[in-house]
Amino acid sequence: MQPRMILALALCGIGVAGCATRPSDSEAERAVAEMIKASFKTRGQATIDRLSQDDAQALCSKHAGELPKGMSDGIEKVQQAALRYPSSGKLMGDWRQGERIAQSGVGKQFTDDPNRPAGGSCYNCHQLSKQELSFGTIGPSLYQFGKLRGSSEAIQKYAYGKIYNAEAFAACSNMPRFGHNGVLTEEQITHLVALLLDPESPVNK
Amino acid sequence: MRIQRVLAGVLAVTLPCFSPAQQDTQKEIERYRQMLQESNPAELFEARGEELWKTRRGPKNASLERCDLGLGPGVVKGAYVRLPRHFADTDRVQDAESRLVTCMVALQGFTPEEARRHPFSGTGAPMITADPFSGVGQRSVMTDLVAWIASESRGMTIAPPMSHPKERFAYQAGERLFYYRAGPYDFGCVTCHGEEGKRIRLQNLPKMTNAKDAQRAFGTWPAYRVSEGELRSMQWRMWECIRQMRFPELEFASDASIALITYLAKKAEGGTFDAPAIKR
Amino acid sequence: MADPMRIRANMTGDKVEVKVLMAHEMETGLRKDAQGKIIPAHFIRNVTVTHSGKTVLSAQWGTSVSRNPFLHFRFKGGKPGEKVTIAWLDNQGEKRADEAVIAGG
Amino acid sequence: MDAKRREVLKTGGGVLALAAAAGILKPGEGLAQEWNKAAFDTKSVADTVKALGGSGSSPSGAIEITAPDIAENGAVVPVAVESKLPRTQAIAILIEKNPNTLSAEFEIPAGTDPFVSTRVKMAETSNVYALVIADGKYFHAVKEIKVTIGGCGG
Repeated sequence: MQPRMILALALCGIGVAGCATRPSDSEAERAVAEMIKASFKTRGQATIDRLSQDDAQALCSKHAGELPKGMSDGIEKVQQAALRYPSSGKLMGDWRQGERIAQSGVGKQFTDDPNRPAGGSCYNCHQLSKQELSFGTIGPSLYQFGKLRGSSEAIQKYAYGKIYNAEAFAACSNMPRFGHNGVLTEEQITHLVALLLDPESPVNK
Repeated sequence: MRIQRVLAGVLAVTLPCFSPAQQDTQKEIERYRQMLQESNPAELFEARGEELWKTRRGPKNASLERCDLGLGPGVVKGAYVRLPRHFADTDRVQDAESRLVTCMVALQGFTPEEARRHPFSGTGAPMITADPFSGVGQRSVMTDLVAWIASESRGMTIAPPMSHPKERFAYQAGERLFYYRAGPYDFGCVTCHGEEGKRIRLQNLPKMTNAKDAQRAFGTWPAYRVSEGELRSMQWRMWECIRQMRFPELEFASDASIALITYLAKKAEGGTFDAPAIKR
Repeated sequence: MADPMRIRANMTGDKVEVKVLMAHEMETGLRKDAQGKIIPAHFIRNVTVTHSGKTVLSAQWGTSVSRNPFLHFRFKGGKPGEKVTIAWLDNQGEKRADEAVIAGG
Repeated sequence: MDAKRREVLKTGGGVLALAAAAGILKPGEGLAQEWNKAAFDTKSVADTVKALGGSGSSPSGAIEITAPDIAENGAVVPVAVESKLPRTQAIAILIEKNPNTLSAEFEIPAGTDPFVSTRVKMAETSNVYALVIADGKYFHAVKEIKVTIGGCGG
């Protein structure tokens, strides 16, 4: 049997629709689910229920790297519908605070203080300012993001939405759904929008 | 309509990724890594591990010299690169660490809890502290032993057996875990290890489905991590990645940890083992 | 007791090339443990290397020498088969001395 | 020589190689117990030079620092110093922006190459100074080493 098939089979158990088209191998499926249950334990804020997947996570796991088009449209539609913008209507905060949030990679680990705000881990995956040499490349470079695009309301809305829920724009994106999953607050996201769009931000220098 | 056009524009703009200055950064980091190779404190851990292997310990006052790591009782040379594997006595697929737990219990008379008590030296995770230098010294018998056992496979070819059905199942379960996305960050192993040539900050990420990357990754753990001043094992590497994925804690020597290691070992098959290494 | 050092002493030309690794925490005294308590400073202060009764290198160190310190230097006047002795003393009075035989080039 | 010896004694064992050379201390006799607390407590390059018995130091092209321009981690930064100055007696490594400036001081007797290589901790991007005492005079070379942030959970 192909390993990939077992993988797909094993993934069916977690509330995913559309598994009926594949032959079932409930024994392997149960064994893997059992293995997971026995191998992880709650520690601090990282409780065991974090391993339960929502629909998007389950579909992205099952179809890793080869998500059918119809399915990706479906995920984006559902995630779009879940987008929430600040009730104040204010989308741009303070880029200085945004830079601090972008630099910080803490938050939600069992070693993190749950009472302290999480960071955005932005530099882990993106180039932002020119001064920071230590940046990751999992995501695209965002250097001069605002300089190239301006800071119109539409761009502000796009930037906010993308940080709030990346999967509303790209199903199975590698980027965490920072707002949707409650990692960053509305206000923190507005600071990141400012980091990207404010002409004074180091991103646009 | 307008929004859509703007979005299309946003998505179409691609930026030159690396200016010459950034290529210099990569080159200098590479130079730093090469300078580290001159001397590896992993040796200090290996020396302790070799001593511990021969030391009589536990309620049975016995050494580990009769421990079977898969190639027969007491055979250490080449054992690490043929792990994880199925062991008939436990009817379980085991990696080096979980097998050491078995031997500490069977030969030395420790309880499984005692054998697993200090799996990683230091505190495991980086400490929450105002000081920029992380890691705190607390020795781990397990870590020292694994450092030595791994060093006895240096230069050999990574060749995990895949003939027993339980070995194949461990591989399949490991693959499933590799693609499993969950938690508040939507992360899975594949998030960082699914594409070629990517980095987190300045750290290069191996694409685990790519044989060359997997060989280099599997072949350089355990490693002395200069950022922590500690020797870190493959079990620790799994535990730490899972922590940073914002998952609950992966239990030391658990079946899921061994499944992941089995998956990686198989992906790295044919590569040359060159650990304990030295890394950031 | 402190762990043994790992010493390599090799002839390169007419010089003895010495590379040594010491097992030591080199704790700065600035860090806190998981309970928020300061971890007391613990670091090697003095290193002395001798050959044939003569000091060939002596050093004073602070807390910012890296954990598990590495030291590399060269001296003249040694021959294969002779001994090099390295001794360290830390701020808590712990000490360790090890010797190595000089290997041929 | 006598004036120099007095100065050495006055500064509290900063340049022990001189003291040893002058026959004040025999190798192994008390030498290893000396530790110049005043020098290791200093918080600036100028103060360190003073605590090591100098009134100042001059830049020198005869001192070579071998170290990476960028360190992937500040906990271990390889630094080697080689002096081509005649009668080099001591080499010290100073890190300007560390909580304490002086990292290490090596005393180089005759017959030992004026070269040391070690690994130091750097709290942040900083200038690293190699201070060399040669023929009783103080010289230095400087190199900036950038320390980068790494990993993903911090």
